[in-house]
Amino acid sequence: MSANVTNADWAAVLSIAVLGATGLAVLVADLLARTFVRRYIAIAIAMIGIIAAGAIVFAQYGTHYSAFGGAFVVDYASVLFQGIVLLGALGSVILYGAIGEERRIAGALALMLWSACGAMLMSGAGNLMTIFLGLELLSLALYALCGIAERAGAHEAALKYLILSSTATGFLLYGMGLLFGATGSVALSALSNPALATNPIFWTGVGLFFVGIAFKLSLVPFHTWAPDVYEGAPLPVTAFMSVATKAGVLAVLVRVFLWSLPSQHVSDMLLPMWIVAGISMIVGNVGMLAQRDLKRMLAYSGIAQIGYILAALAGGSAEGFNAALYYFAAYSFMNLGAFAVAAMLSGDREEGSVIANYSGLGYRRPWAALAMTVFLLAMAGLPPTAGFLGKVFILRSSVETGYVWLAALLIVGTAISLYAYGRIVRAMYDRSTHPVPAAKPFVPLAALSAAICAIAVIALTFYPFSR
Amino acid sequence: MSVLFWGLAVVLVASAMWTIMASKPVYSVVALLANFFALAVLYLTLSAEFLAMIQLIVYSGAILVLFLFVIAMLSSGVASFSVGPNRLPRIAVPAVLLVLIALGLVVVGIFMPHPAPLPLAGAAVNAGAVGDANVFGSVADFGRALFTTYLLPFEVTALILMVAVIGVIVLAGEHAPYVGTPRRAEEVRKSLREAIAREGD
Amino acid sequence: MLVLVLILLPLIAGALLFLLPRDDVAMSKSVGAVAAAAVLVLAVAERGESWAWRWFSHPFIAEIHFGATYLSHWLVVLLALCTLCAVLASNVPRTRNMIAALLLLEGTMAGLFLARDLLVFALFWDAMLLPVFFVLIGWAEHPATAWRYFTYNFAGGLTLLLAVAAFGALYGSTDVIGNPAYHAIASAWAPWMLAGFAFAFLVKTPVWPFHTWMPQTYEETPAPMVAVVSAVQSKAGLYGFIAIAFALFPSYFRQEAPILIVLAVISMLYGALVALVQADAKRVVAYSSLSHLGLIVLAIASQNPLALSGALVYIVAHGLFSAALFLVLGYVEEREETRSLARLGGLGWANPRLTGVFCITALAALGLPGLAGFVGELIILIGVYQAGLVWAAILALVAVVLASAYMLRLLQGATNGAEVPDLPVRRDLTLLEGLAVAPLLAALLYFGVYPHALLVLMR
Amino acid sequence: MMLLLALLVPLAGAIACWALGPWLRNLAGWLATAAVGISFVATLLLWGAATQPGGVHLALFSWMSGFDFGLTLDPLSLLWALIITGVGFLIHLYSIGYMHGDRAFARFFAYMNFFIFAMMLLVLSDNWVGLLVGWGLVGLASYFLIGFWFERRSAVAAARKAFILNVIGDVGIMFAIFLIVANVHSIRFADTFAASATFGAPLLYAICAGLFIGAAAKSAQVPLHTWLPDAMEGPTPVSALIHAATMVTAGVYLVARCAPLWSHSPRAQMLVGTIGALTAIVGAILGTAQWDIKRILAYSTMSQIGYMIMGVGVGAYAGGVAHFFTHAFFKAQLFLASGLIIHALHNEQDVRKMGGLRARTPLAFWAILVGVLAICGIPGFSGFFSKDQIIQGVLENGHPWMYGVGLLTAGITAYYMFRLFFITFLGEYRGNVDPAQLGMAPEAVGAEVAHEPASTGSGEAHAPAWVMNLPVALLIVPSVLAGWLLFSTDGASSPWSRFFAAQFPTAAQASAAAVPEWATALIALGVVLAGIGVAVARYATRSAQANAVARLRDESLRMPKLLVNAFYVDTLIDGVFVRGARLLGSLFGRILDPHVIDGAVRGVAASAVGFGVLVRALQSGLVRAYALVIVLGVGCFLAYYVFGIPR
Amino acid sequence: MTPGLLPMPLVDYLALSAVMFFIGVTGVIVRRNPLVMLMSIELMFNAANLLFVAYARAWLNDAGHIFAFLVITVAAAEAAIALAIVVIAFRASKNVDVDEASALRG
Repeated sequence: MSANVTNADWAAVLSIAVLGATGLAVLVADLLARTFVRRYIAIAIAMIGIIAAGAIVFAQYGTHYSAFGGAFVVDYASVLFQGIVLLGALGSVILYGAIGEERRIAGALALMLWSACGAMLMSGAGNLMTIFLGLELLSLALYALCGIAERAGAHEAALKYLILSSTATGFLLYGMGLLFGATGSVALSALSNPALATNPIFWTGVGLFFVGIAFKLSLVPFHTWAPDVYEGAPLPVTAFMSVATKAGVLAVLVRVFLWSLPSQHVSDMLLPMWIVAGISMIVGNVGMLAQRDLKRMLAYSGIAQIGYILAALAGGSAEGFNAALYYFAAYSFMNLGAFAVAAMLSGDREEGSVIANYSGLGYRRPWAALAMTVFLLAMAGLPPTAGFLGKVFILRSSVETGYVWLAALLIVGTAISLYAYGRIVRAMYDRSTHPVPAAKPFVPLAALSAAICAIAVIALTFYPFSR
Repeated sequence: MSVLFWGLAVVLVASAMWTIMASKPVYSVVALLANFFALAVLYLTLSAEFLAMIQLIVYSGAILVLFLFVIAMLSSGVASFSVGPNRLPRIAVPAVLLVLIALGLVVVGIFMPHPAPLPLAGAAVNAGAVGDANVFGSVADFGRALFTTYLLPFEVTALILMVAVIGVIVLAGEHAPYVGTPRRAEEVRKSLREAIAREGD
Repeated sequence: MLVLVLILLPLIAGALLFLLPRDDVAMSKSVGAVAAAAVLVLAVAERGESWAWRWFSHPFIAEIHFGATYLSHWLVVLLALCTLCAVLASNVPRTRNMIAALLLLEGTMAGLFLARDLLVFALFWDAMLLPVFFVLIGWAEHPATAWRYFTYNFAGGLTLLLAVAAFGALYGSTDVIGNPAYHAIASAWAPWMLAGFAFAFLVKTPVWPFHTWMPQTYEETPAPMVAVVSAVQSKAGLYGFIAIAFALFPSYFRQEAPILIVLAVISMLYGALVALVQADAKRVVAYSSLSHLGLIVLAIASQNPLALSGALVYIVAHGLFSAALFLVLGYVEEREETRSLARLGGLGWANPRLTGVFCITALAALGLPGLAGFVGELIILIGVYQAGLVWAAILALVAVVLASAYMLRLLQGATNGAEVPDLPVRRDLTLLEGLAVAPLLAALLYFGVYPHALLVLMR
Repeated sequence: MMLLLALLVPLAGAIACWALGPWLRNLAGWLATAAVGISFVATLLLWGAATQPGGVHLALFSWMSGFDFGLTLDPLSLLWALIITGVGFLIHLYSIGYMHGDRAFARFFAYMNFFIFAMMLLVLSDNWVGLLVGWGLVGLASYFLIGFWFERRSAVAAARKAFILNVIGDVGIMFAIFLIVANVHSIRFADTFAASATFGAPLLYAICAGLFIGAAAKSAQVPLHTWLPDAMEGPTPVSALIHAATMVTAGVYLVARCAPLWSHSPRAQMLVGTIGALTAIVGAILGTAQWDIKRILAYSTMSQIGYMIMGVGVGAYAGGVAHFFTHAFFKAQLFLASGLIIHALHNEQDVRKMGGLRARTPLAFWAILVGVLAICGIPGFSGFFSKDQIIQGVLENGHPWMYGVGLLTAGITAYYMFRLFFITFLGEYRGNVDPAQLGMAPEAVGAEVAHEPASTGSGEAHAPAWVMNLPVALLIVPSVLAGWLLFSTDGASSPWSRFFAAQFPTAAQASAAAVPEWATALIALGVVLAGIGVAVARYATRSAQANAVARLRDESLRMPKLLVNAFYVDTLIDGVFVRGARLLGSLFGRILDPHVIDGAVRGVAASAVGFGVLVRALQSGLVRAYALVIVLGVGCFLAYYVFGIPR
Repeated sequence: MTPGLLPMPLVDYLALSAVMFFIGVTGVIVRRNPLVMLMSIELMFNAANLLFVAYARAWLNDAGHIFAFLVITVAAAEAAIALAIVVIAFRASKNVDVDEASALRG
């Protein structure tokens, strides 16, 4: 029981520590800084911290070990998911820097960084405790971040998120309790004991655990919070939520459900997950059809896209995992990019999240419109974007593992979604609409971020991970 | 022993019911306090002495006080909170039904035959006198585990608490006059001067 | 490398065109024409080189692999020719954007025809919808048309994608178009994959009953774009049938061919009959396309070598005359400001040159002997007859008769009748406009007399 | 090379006239005429070579194996080529005068030349596809020429009708070509005929039937004849060229060309002969009921072509072809002469408004007289020889009822041709009589007003009169004399039969004639004279001439409806096929397409949108509702996980 | 009490905790006062904690204790943030009622 903590253990979580420390540094620097450079210093420190953490993470690429007695695992999956978390954090930090309130910038950035710490912790979580703590770290910071704007909508979003998420965490926790009871251990490795397959406590625990996971991934029917929260939360926070949260939770899902459960019953145990994934594809895409708010629409879009990603994971093949990872990376870029464009158009009242404000954008801000078009087309899965290739990979993996019905649902859902995404594209290039008053002046960081995302979305098509 | 358990169980369930049914939040707090106390006693019977203490100190001492504070802040003491129209009127019946079904399912799962837990082989613990080292559930044992095997989770709680602190500051700090930029500072000063001038009238 | 240039040149030129001044029509037109002409020259000069670049090898092998087969060579030449003509004939508001869209369409479609990899094929399949979609957004009378075009075709693209993914999953590589090693695939999944491919191709072609997106699209797309769309984009489905559905799954294709034959015959007759009563000139041509393409589908479904040879001739011929028809209808619409057959009339006196061009084009469309359409029809029908489908051949002949009825209705309705006296001066075909159609007509005539070049193939 | 020249010079002329029309002005007519003349001379120069065994053959190019193209000139095609270019030349010459001052003078000649080219292609091709190309192009040229005055609704409709019926014919030939190519793997006539003996009877019958649909459509055989009378909407020279001398006889050419096929298929012969006979008599009967001079001639053409088809159909090839030969001259002459009248009367075509024209148009009088005599088969005139040869040939080939029909038709022909002649030239000029008094329908009067917008109002000088008169005069000569080529004392060695010695299969039953040739001639003459007698009695007696106006009015009003409406064939075709197709098209295009098929598509889209609205409605914004949904989900999951355990 | 053995049968603890847990769930759904909802959530957490402690005793594995400790800590942090959110959400509102917060919908 008295395992010694070594340097290697600390090295495993060094990136998280760096990020956490960066959060502190932002706060401290904010206190010390002269007033009018606060924004720049906060962003600069946050970005440097994230990039440093990223460097540390990717230095671990190719290694595989567990630290803290199995509480934290460094492997291929943890590195990649942490990378995506950091990407999401970077993008959101940039967006917050571009449009966030100046007076709260340090606090918000610090919370965002710590939230990212939680997601990174989940990415490498090797036991139930780490999962729980990572999730709570992530969620607590997000509760605060949602309510950070001085708008009734933001407060409402924070409240809804708080109550629903806490409830879901309660289910998750209870499930963990049952899992602990069934296995006698908190380590994920204990879950793979084949003797557990006939233990009803274990099954019930898995079920409740999954409720918590599905809630965070906003799978139908646990999705109801997502549209409201996405709409109400400040734009950069929504961007962060849509990427980083999902990255952490997906990592948990992969690690727990796909790699740890007793192998002979894994397909039985996961069937409900694939079913809700299928339903999510349809409901998410259908839900987009009549939206007027971009963030809300992207929430539904996220519901559907997580369904796609789960379709790739269904069957649990290695190729499916790669496909999911690829699609998720692509999804991150296109989502962040879309939010970046929205940020470019936003003034004090987040005009960029109102779809009506996009009409005629193709003539007012052609480059922004072009970038937005790329992102929307990528979400719809049109070439030459990574969304296209991602869908191919997902379809391929579903077909290979026999989940053709998921592939078929994906096709149906995609066809529906085209209508919703195309609506915005059409509005942007429609000239018969009234002009919209100009938003805030050009925000270079957001524009840069949008450009990078657009390039990434296209480049990923031609340079997928597996050349 | 079973008398104690069943007594505690009755208290737990009753206080929990009271918590969710009390018409005034303050009563809920009191009921919850009772619940926590009963739970702490139950922990003691399960040789979790440190946890029992923590349960009392943190939950009853910190969290419930926080609740009371907020209740006081949002209402005038023990008066019931004002509510708006019930927008989801007849939720109680289906909700309780659903919950009962879910509960029933869990209970069914619990009572299904399943292998009984066994002590871990080689677990170097013995459950004996309360309070000694090397005794299961003792404070020393707990502390050692916390600082060795479970160091990482423990460290993370630090971060979580920091998030809580900073989060609350960021959330609640919005009405404090905050001097962001020189221009903003000037605005604030100006508004303050005007306010003082009005007061003076 | 040449094939790559064939694809990239128009794409880059199209993108660069957006950098030119918006209102300088002459400049954008000349730049566009030079680019399109260069592509045409390259397309003709292209001699079956191929170019490949490993895209990824996990989870299956996909190569960005381009190369022309006999069929695709001709399709690309047709594409280049039609695009050049369409660029020359562009005379719409916001000409620069239209020309750019035309070039982008050319690039994506060249990519489609030259793709040797199923995934690349699927990629360009969806990509080629975009230029048309944007043109429809910008120019169509009802935005709903853009939707309908896009959603409908994209739905087809999705089943195609599913089939490609399944193919990749089962065979480990999608670099299979024109690769004899992958011919005659047999597997329990093959019928499903075939169904996925076929749905996409049926929608794109289109074949009854998946055609309802087409009349509206053709009606509302501006003339230059619709010329290319109807001439070449509709061939993507036919190309797919030949190069993918037929080549990869011959036995299943044979099994399912009767369905295709029935649909093709219905398309032929249905399109012809509906064309007979349309009031809008472009819709007449749209439904005539349904009818004509049904004939090609019939040829492909009959799997007779002679019919397939004829199909190539007819593919080229249909491309030429439908492009020319739409361009001419564009000219007519521009002058008369209407497409309604009830209001058109009497062009013959005011615009003899336009009428002449219109006349030749319409005659080619109705399969006049001596023009390319006739050659295709004849050879296809001989092949179809040889394949034993006597009833289909006879019904096709009925469609031929109907074709002359609706084409003459269109031609005479627009050009004949009394001169309308109270209209403003209507200028006749200008030199540039004539030049834009002349290559198409010349090619129709050439292949009508001597289609040797199109027929030496397909052994 | 000469052959190619003969073929392509008219094409070149057509292109030149079309492209350079605005610059050529009146020169276009001369250019076109010269082109046809060159073609004629070139053909004539090939006479010697063509009459050698095998004829002249010129291989051109090949589409692919089995699809070899070439030109050939053997006696049969030589005959046609000479008629086409020779008569064509005269008609071109005539047109220079007739079309003078037309707005589209050059275009007219472009079409005319194009027509000659197409016709030459038709007869010179050595293969089915070439023939079909020519066939189609002839149809096209006729479409252009019939609809030449395209501002007139009736002309446009007539042109369309002609074209579509011709396409039906093309399609028939295409059908035959499938059968042939699928079995012979070659499109050449020679290969086909060589292999024809191996065809089974049903196949051969199908091929012949397909070919005959083509022939029937082009040669206006019942029931595909309805375009021919309407085709008189074209200018008169067009009527002369297309509907007399050349185009309509293409069917005869085709049947004659395919003699090897027909001779192996008695059923096909029966079919063709029957249709031919039917056409002959139907045309003749309808000819008696017409008032438009050109329509009378049109029905007579139809009737005469029926003769030819009957002849070549049953195996009397030489007779049928001979009748084509003589008919070309006298019918062209009749048309051109009637054109003179029409020209002189400023576009009046109704015979009721003529009368007493002998003095006004003496040349027309003589020309029409000769033509009428020739067509009636008065001994010594060309028609006598050829018609008798057909009638006799039919009998020799064992079809006595056709023999009877032929004779009867000859009598009716004599009646209505003389009727035409008498009404036109005898009595008083009725041009100034009120149309109503003549029994003319008022709408017909209105329609005539818009007629032939051509030559009036032109400020230019008139073309010399001789360009119109000379061709008419020249045609009189062969009209009278051409028949003598067929005459021989021994009945078999006429120049004609020597010319075609190698062309046609010898009829097996040729000798089994029940009636000798001289007897046939006498019977025919008797019938013809009877017909003439009736005509004389009705129109030429003194009293008839005196009461001409009243008589014509009576006749107009009492004309049986059946004949006025041409046995309702047109009505039937229009009602069944045209309306039927339109109805189906409307049904598909207005109901099935937008509502059923597209309705299904839109229904799918609408249901997606409806589902979206539902999802929105469920998203009520109430936290407790969301929590309830979550618990619902939890319940579902637990139900699965608690009861899903493997046991 | 021998090591590994509980004072009572394990299922009794489990059933007690399940009942508590679902009382908490009910509270979240049926109550409209956000503070009571939060208290209900605390009940859920405590039910889970009971589970951990009972199982820790049953397995003689102190991980359950640690977990419960962590849950208590997290609950404290969460309560702090939650109450802050409730305060800001309802400070401007006349009623303290989650049904008031339903502007975001659709």
